Amino acid sequence: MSLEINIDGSSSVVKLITQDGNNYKISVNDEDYDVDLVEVEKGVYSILYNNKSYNVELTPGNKPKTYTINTLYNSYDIGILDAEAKYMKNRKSDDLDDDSTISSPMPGKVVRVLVKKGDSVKAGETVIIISAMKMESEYKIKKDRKIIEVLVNDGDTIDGNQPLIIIE
Amino acid sequence: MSLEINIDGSSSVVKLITQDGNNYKISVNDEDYDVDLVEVEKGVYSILYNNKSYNVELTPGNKPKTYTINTLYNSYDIGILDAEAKYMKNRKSDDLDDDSTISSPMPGKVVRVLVKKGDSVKAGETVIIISAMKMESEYKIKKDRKIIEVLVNDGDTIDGNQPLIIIE
Amino acid sequence: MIKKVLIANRGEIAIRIMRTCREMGILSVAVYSDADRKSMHVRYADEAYHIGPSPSNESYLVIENIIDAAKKSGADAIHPGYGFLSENAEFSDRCKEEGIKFIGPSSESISKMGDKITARRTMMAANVPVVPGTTDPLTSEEDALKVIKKVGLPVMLKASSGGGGKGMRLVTKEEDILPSLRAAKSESMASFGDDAVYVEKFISSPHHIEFQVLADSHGNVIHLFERECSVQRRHQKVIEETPSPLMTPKVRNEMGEVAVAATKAANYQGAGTIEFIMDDNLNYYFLEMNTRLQVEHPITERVVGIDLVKEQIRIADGQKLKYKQEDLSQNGHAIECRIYAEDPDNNFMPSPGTILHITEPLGLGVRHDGYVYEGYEIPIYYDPLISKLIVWGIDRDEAIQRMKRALFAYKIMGVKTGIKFLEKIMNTPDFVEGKYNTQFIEKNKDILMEENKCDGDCKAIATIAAFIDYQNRLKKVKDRIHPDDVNNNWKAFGRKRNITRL
Amino acid sequence: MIKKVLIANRGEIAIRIMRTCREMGILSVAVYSDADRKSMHVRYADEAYHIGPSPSNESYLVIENIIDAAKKSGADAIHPGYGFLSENAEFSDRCKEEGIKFIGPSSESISKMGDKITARRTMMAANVPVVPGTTDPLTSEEDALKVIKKVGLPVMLKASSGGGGKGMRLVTKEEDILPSLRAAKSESMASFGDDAVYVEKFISSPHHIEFQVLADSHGNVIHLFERECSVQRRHQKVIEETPSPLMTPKVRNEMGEVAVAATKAANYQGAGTIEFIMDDNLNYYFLEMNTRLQVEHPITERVVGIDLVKEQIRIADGQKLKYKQEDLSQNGHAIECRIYAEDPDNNFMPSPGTILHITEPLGLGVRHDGYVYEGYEIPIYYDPLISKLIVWGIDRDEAIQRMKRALFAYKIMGVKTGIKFLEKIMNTPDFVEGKYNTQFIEKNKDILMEENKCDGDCKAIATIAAFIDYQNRLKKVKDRIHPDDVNNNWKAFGRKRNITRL
Repeated sequence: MSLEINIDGSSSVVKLITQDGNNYKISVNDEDYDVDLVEVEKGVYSILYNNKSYNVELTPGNKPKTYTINTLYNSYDIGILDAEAKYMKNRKSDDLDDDSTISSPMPGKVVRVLVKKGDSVKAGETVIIISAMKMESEYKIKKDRKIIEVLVNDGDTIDGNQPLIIIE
Repeated sequence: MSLEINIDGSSSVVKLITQDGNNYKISVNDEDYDVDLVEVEKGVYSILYNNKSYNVELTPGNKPKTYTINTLYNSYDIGILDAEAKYMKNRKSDDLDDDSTISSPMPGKVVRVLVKKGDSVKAGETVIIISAMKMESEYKIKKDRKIIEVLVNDGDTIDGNQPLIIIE
Repeated sequence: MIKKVLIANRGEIAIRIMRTCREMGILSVAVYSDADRKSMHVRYADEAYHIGPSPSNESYLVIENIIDAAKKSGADAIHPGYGFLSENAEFSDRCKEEGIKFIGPSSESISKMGDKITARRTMMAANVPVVPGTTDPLTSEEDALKVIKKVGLPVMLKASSGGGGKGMRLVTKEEDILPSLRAAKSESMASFGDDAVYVEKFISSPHHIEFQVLADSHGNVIHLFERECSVQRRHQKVIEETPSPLMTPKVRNEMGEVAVAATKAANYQGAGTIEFIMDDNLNYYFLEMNTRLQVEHPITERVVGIDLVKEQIRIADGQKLKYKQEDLSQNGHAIECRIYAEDPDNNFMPSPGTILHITEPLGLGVRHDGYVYEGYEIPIYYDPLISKLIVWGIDRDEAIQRMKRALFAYKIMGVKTGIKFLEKIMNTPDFVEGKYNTQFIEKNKDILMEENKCDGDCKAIATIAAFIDYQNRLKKVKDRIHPDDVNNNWKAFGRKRNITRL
Repeated sequence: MIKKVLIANRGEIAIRIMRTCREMGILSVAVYSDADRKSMHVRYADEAYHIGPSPSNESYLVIENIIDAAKKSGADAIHPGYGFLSENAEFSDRCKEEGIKFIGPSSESISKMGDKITARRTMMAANVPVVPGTTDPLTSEEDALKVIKKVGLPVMLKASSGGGGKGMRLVTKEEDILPSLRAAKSESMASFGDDAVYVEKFISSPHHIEFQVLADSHGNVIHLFERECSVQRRHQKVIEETPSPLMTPKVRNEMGEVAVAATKAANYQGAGTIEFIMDDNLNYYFLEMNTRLQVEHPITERVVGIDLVKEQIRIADGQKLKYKQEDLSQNGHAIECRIYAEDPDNNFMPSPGTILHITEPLGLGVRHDGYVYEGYEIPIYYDPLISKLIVWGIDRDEAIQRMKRALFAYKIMGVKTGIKFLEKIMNTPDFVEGKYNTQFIEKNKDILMEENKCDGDCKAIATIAAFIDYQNRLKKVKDRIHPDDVNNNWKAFGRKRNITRL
C-alpha cells in the first residue's frame, strides 16, 4: 500500500512496509518509521514512536479526503492525493483565489464598511467588519481587487450567507 | 406502531399515535403521553413531558432486545416483547434458576470456600468469597441446592470463568 | 424562601446557576429557543419551556415570553445570568410587577449605572474618583482650551452621544487641540446629528481592574477584592486573574472602600462589579458599574471561597449578607481563560460547528465551567463561548503552571478554539512576570501569533496517522458490502477498490 | 533537579502524578501491561514503555521490568503511586542501587512500618498510644487471665501469625476467656502451624481517623491535619472527609503532634499517613502507618492548599520542606467519594466493561480525578476504581450539598457504579449529622439499599424512550439496505420488517 499525502502544502509518499497487530513499519519519503499505533477513540489515535507518546486527533476537513490533524502542539492540514484527487486538483483553479462575493456564514450586524464601490483594494486589506456571535470579525481580501458593489451599510442587520460586497 | 414492552417484570402495550418532528403522542397502556423527545447523544434522549425535563440513558442489555434505562434517579431493565421474543420466552426455562457451575467472570483469588461437597445450602446463602480486582465478592445461591463438587481451596489463584463449585 | 428559579439564559452560565440551585434545593426552570432544544441547559434543568425562534431578539430578549414561562412554571424568581436581559431595567421592573423576584438590582440602579454620564455624575457626588475631565459639553473653543489646560494633555475628546469610536479624538499636543475639536464636532454631527463634545484625560495603556461587590436589601455592602482583566482583545476580556499582580495591600483596601461607596451611591442590591482603569502609578478611576454577575466571577469565588450565585439568591430572597468585610480574605491565586469557538489564525472569526470530541482538563485546582458535549452543534445565533477554564494555585507561579497543564490537556475536535493562543499567553514573559496592561496582546502579537515549533517527527507522525486512518476507512467501506452485493455495487465502490490496489 | 519521572502505576493515580510532573516541567514516563495499551496514562505521558502481560504480577509488580524501563527512558526518579510496588522495601532499595530516586521512604522505614508487631513496638517506644494489650504471645492460661484482667474486657485475641480474621476471637465475658483462648490457639495452629496468640483491647464501633504527614531528608516533619475515613464497606474506605466531624481543636493538635512523633520514630521521609482508631470518647490509638500516598490525599490538598505530589517530588529531590507547621491551616471542608465499577445491587461485585458514555460533574468546588473515557474498556486485571470525586464547601453542609449535586450530574453508561449508593449516603441522617463510625454502612443498610422512589411518570418515560429507540434502530437497519437489495436479503431482514408492521 502506498499513498501520496499532502501536509501543509508539501507532499510525501507514504508506504506500509509491514504490519503486526498495532505495530507498523511505515516509510515516509523513504524514511522508515516503526510505530505502535492504535485508534483509542473515534478519530483519536495513540501512537508510540521511539517510546514517545503522541495523542493524534483527526478531524475530517471541509473537502473530501482532507483532514485537520492535531498532534501535541501543532495542527496540520492534510490531503490524501490519490489518482482521483490529483485529477481534480489539476482541473481546479487557484486555491488562493477570493470568492467574488463576501458574506458572513453567521447572521450578525455590519460594524463598519471600509470600502465603497469602485475602490481598488490591496491584498490583505480589510473591507468590512462584521459583528456576529457577539464578536467582531474583519473580512480581508486575498489579492489586489476592485470593489464592484457594496450591498450593505454600517449598522445593518444581516442574515447568514447574505451577499455583502461584490468584488471583481 | 405498537409494541409490548416489559419493564422490571410487568408489561405495557405502547402505541405511537401521532408524530410531528420531536413531538410524539404515545399511549402506554391506554394512557396518552405528549412528549417532546430527541436523541441528544448516542443512546441518550432528552425528553420533555409536561415541561419536566428528563435525561434518559439507554444501555443495550446483555440479551438482544433488552435495555437498561436510567432516568433521573431510577434504573430499569426493559425488554421489547415482539413475536420472536415472546416465542423465545415461552421456550426458556425459569429465569431465576442458578447456573450449575459457579465461576467468577474475572481472574482472582479464593478468599474462602464456605461449603463442602454434599452440603445442602439454602437460597441466599454465600458459598464462596472471591477476591478479584482488589475487591471481595460473595457468591450466593438463588434456590435451595446441594453442593456436588468443590473444585478450589482457600487461597487458590483462579482464572476468569474457571469452574469453582458445581451445584445440583 | 425561593423554591423555583427560572434562568433566563443559556450556555455555560445557565448551567452554572442551575448547579447552585440544585445545591440549595431549589428547582430550576430552563427556557430555550428553537436552536437550543438540544442544549445542555435544557437537559440539566428540572423543567424547560420553549420561548421562541432562534434569534435572541425573538426568544431570550423577549420579556413577554420569559414572563409567560415563569408564570406557567410557577417560578418565584428569575435569574438573568449575564448578557441578554441581565441589565435591562424594564425587565427588572416587569418582574416586580408580576410578583416575581428579579435576582439582580432594581430598575433604578440599572438605569443609573447604564447611562455613562449619569453614572459618572453619581460617582463624582460620592467622591469616587472618575477620569478627570468634564461631563458637560464644551461650550466654545476658548472653553475647550481652558478645560484641557486644567485636565492636562493627553486628553480624549468624546462625543456626548458617541459610541463605537465615532466623534472621538486623541489629543497629545497643544497645537492639535483646536483642529481635533473641530474634527470631532463635525464627525459627531455627521454621525449622531449632535455636535456636543466633552473632554476626558487620556490614560495611555491603562490596566483594567474591577472589584466584586455584594449588597443586601438591608444596607449592608461588602467587596470581594479585585479582578485583573487587562488581557483584552478588541476590548474583550481574554484572561482574568486575582489578585492583580499590580496591586498593593494599601491600594486594594482603598479601592475596596471606594467600590463599597460606589455601590452605596448606586443604591445597589445584589452582586455587582465596579470597573476601574488604573495607570502605571496605581492611580485609579471609576469606569463603569456592571449591574450583574460577570463572566469572570469564578476566580473571585475560588480565592474568597464564596459561591456568588448562592449569595445572589439569598439577597433576592431578602436575607442579610452572611459575611462581614472582616471575614473575607484572598487565599492563593486564580486565573480564568475563556475558551471560544473561534479561529485565531483567521482573525479570531467565530467558528461555530459540531463538537466531534472533547477532552476536558481535570484534576487538582482546575474548575471547568462549560456546556458543550460530543455531538452538540454550537449554534450560530449566540456568543461562541464554549467554556471557562479556572485554575487555582497557592501562588501566581503555580496557577500559571497549572493553567498551562490544563490547556495542554484540553482537546476539542470539530470547531476551532483559542486554546493554543491562550497557552502562548501563559508563556509570554510579560504575562509570566505580571507586567502587562490592556496593550498586552498588541504589544506581544509577534510572540502570540508565532507558529508552534515541531521537534521534527510530529509532521511524519501526523502523516502516518492520516495514512492509516484513510486505509482503515476504505477497509470499513469494503467490509460493509456483503460479498454478494459487490457486483451490484461495483459502480459505486469500484473507484474506492481501485485505490487500495495502488 | 529531577527532570524525568517514571510512574510505576496506572489508572487515575498515574494521571494525577503526571499532571503534577507537567506543572513542574518534569517529563513523565508511563509503563503499561498488555491490557493497558489504550489506557489514558499511556496517552497522557510523554513517553511509554511496555512492561509485560496483563496480570499485575507479570507487569506492574515486576521490579526488573520497571527498572529496565526507567533505565531505557533515562528517568532519574520513580513514583510508585499507591498499591503495586509502593510499599515494597526491595523496590525502594533496588532504585537506590540503580541510582534512581525512589519517590517514597527508605526500605528501612517501609519494613519497619510494614510489619505490624515491629510498628507497634516502635510506636510504643516513641510514646505513641497504641491499642492496649500485649505484643508478646500469651505464655499460659494463667498469664492470659492476668493480662486480660489488666487490659479490661472486651478484648480481641489475635494469632501472632494471623491474617484474614483466622485465629481471632472477640471476648466480651470473663467466662468466655479460656474457651475462646483454646479455640483461637487451635484455629491458629490449624491455619498457620503456630498457636501463638496475643491480646488487644477491643474498640467497638471505632472511628477511623488518619493524619497526613510530610517529612524531608533534613529532619523536618509536618502534619497536614486529619482525614475521617470511617465510612467503610468490608474494611474498604468508601467516603472520606476533612475535617473530621468528630474532632476538637485540642485533640487535633495533640494527634498532629503524635503523628509527627510517630513519623520521626519511623525515621520517615516523604509523604505518609498515620492511621488511628478512635473511640466515641476521642481516645485514639495508633493503628498503622501507610508509607505512601493515599487514595484519599486530595481532600487534604483541597483544605490545606498544598499539592502533595509536588512536595513528594521536592522531598525526593533532597529539598527542604517549603512549609512550616505554623503556616498550615484547614480552610473549609472537603469530601471524597470513590467511584468504582461495581454493582451495588449484586453485593458490590466488580463490574468491568466498556464505558459507552460518561458525563463528568464539573463546576464550582468540584475536582474529578479519573482516567476512563468513552470507548475505554475497564480491564479485569486491576482495581475497579473509575475515579474520585472530591468536593469542597465553605462548611460541611455546603460540601454535602455540593457532593449531592455532583453525584446527581455524574453519569456513566456501560458499567455499573456505586454512584446512586453514594448519593444515598449523602442523604442518610447519621452522615448528614456527622454522627457515624466504621459501623455506619452496616447500621444504615436498610436506608442505603432502599429502592429509589419514582414520582409515577419515570417508568412511563423509560418505556417511551425504549419504544422510540427500538423503532429508530429498526428504521436504521431498514434504511441501510439498498432498495435493490431487499429481495436478496429478505431472509435476513424479513423478521425485522414484520415487526414494523405490527
